[in-house]
Amino acid sequence: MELNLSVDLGRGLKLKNPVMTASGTFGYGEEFADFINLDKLGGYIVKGTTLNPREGNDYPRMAETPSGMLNAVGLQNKGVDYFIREIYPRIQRFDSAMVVNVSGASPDDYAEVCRRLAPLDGVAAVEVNISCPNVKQGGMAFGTTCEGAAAVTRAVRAAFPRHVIVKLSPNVTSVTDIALAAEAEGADSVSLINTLMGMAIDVERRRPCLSTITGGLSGPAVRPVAVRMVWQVAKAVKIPVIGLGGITCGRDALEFIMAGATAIEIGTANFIDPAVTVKAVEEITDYCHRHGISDIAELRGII
Amino acid sequence: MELNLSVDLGRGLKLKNPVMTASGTFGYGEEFADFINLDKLGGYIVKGTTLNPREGNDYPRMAETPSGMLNAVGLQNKGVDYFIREIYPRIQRFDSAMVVNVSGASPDDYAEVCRRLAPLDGVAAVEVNISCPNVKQGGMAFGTTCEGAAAVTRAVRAAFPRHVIVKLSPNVTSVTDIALAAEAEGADSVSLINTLMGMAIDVERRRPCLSTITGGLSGPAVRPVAVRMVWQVAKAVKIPVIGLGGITCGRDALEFIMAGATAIEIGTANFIDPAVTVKAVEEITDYCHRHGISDIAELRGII
Amino acid sequence: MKKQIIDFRIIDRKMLAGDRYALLKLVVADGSQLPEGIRAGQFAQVDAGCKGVMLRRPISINKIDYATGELWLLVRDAGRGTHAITRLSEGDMLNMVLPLGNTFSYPAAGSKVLLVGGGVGVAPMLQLGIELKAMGTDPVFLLGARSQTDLLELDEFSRTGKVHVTTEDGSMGVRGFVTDHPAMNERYDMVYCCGPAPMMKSVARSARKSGSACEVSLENMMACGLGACLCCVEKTVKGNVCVCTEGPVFNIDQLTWN
Amino acid sequence: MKKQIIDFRIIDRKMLAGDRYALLKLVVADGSQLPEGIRAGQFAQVDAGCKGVMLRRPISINKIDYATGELWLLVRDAGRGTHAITRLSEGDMLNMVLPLGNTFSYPAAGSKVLLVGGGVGVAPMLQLGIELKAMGTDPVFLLGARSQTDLLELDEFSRTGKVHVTTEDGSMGVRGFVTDHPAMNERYDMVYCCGPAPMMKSVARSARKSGSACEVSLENMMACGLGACLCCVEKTVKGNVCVCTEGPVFNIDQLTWN
Repeated sequence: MELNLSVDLGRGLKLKNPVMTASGTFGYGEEFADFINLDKLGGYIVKGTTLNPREGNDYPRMAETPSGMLNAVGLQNKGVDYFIREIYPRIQRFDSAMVVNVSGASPDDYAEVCRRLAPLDGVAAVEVNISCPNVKQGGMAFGTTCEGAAAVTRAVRAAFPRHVIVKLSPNVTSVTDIALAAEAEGADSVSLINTLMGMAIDVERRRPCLSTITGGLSGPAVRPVAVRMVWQVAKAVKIPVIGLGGITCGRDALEFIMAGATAIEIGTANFIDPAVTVKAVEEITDYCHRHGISDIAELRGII
Repeated sequence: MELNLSVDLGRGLKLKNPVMTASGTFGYGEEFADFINLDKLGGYIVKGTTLNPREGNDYPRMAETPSGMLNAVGLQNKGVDYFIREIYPRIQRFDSAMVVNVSGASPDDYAEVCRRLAPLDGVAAVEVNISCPNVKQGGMAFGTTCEGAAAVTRAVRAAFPRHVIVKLSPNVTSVTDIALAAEAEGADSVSLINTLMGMAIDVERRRPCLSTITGGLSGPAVRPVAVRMVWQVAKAVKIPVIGLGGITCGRDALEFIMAGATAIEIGTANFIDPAVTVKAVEEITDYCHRHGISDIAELRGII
Repeated sequence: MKKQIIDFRIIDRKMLAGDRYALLKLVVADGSQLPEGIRAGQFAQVDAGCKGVMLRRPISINKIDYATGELWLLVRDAGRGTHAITRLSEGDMLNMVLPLGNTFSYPAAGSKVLLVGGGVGVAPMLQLGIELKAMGTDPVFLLGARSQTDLLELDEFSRTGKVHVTTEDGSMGVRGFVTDHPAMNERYDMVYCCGPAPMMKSVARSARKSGSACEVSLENMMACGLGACLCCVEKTVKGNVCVCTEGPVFNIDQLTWN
Repeated sequence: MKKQIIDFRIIDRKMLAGDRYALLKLVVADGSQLPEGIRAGQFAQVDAGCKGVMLRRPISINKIDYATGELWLLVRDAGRGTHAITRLSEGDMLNMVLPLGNTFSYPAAGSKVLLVGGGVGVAPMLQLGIELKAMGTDPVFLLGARSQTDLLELDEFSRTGKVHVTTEDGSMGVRGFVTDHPAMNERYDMVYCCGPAPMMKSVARSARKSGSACEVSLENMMACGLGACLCCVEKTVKGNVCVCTEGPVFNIDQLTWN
């Protein structure tokens, strides 16, 4: 049976399959080229890019927790101009939708990064990170109020002509309210969840495991929270939802799709199995064959 | 060296050590009497009690997730009068502080349960559950707004003369605001975190794992979120904080204490090792001896 | 009977029916006695000890021999946890909480009884048959499986009592389900049954029709096994009750099955 | 050099220094060739495969023998993940991502070099010594440990070059730290060092004083090992860089150590 795994997220963002990579877990894609054929991915989201270069937070930035990890990278990157000049020319050859994750300290910051990316036809979409818990200014602050989410979305919408994904924070009472605020300001889709704010302590040394004390929790541990929020948001908004949070295989990806996600992102699992993304595509394909599914859309939002 | 593990939570709630059991994971204590000497616990919190008997939710109520579990019991219990008549006389013999967890559909409900418990001298404290995600009415609704938390705390405060613990939901943008609201209405302490709202899907059967679709996530998976929230709340309030969420051993308990908790509760881990609570007391004791600590208070809130 | 947390050591492991089941023979690791008074119907909460599994898995007692100190578990590879348990080797340790749950009821000596097992549900029927036989009641077993190769421990059952067999493909015994076997039509003092839920419901209907009393052993998912988590509940005429403490064995008159 | 995900099989395991270290000898499980061009300083990301451990653990190459197809890892039991790795048995599989990271630099043939290792930090020094010797440079090792019983693979090192030893308790060689050894006072074309951070910093200071070039191999905690997670960063004169891709070997002139 012919199987259609392609998904259309709107405003030109079409993926050959629903599997993308989560920002900050897949570098610029090249880091994984030894392990997988990147052309087999639906899309890849390159790491958080800011207007100016950022050195990020001090070491230690990482702690393993039960079925998860905390990180506090703090958006280390060389800035949007470096990306445009040095990285983009190298990675635009992949036959997979390129999405750039964008962060800023103010709506103007976000907009300026997007304005500079706009001329690059290879950038199919921007993913607007209004939910980074690891930077002092901006970041999560925009993601925890409807006003903040609306302000950033509005600024980006005016600056970028193609697909705009708004990435939502789970550290809120009502994620659907934030999603609706982003939708109202013209977001083409929302992705969720970013990391849960967490903390770990080295009790032998009596100090926090991270230099920043708190950091972002990701990995399989958070998957039940992520599936729940995707399910809630998909029921509330009309735009497509992109699901992420602890996906490690095709089965996990299908949880999000059944909860209402049109596409999914794989994050932390890339650290453990660098070939996990392509395997997930194969596992989704197998599932569809076993269950007589001819179009992945048949499984979307069935819960 | 003499070691003092006892903690005083105020208004008569003194524990011989900081280790308590979390409501809904330890029955009425008796279920664990084959495995441990309950007199060795700092305290035990008996399961959620409501004004009228409740049958709880339909089966299935449980799903295992990575380093965690979802539950949707829905406060199954035989009501406060049954507790007073049948259970209380049996369990008051334990030489360990007895705390009754209380739930309701309205502030009056909560208050009435507490009023009926008030004459029982053996009930050292009530833990007010304003954060149960598994019941339609009340429960979490009170725990996600400052007004709701304040209303229930005020009602309970007027009805119960001894120690009042308010148990907080982690499913909020600012847990410290809720904690401050409870403190302002006379809570003697706050306990956190209750479960994170989560969801899991059986993709082979294409249906939710729980009869209620969503449920409460507990277990080691949530510990980083719990430690972070305890740390935030302990910095914000003046009343004692009781920490819980994924504690499986003395080391985990010490994370919460160093983050600012005066006492801790062990929950899901009781399901895996029925003797975990007493082991945790021993492990905390060992730690203090190894580190030259003579009073557990020396470790409290050092982060 | 005091519940205990005990380390056992595997002294023998046999894979059955391809690799889908393991029969584990265990002794208490430190050489001490088995907990006294363990009976058919009860179960152990077994720590799979493997990556990705947190909760214990409930496994019913297949056989307990106080003379040799051996406890047998028949385990179906039905997921990550039970898979790991079936893949353990001789000499490996297995931590268990036991004995948990209630037991099957004993009939008067000489009663007419039928012990019906399907799939891994045959496990408690072996120990029950052994106990009944010792008490003067001849056990008659009715074992159902998809195919001859899926029938488990036939030698043990044959040693204990008369054995009827049904297979869905007719490769052994009567073709069909256990309820298609003529033995199901007779009236018994007690029909004991353990197996997949649809099978147990169908046996319960059949028992009602023939006027036989009937006890079934339920397999609801559980977390603690101690009556604390309230997750494994079954609707009964008394309301929701924990399968781990009020069960796993229920008289069908207590249940709300139709 | 292409990075690969490969299943290895353990063909030999020796516990060293009590039970605190394991020396694992591995071959590619399917019998195929080792990845080509693996060199001293590089490491593998090893899947501990045990309960409670999610991320891989970075373990440096102790020895690689293309003639026999053997790869050696020297593993210290330093936590749940490495504990499980040290407890594996002959015949067990180990999944690894390799080769990762950069290499030590090679000096001109006949250069004067000192290879300093402390604790499990001796691991990469063995392979480095073998490579240097093959290229015409005589390796001189300076190995430090708490006590004689903590010195690892002395036979292998002795077979490869001259060996100096320091022990903190004086039970073998010079009493004290590696920097207390007279060999540390000489000038070298290159001092290579791997060990605990305080030791490396002290060796770096000593090398500066004697006018020796110096390369150290860092052990920062990492998640991916591929330069994607940006967790294992070290502050350098170029800013924060990933130890897993720009390192683990750094010339001390690149670092911001004092």
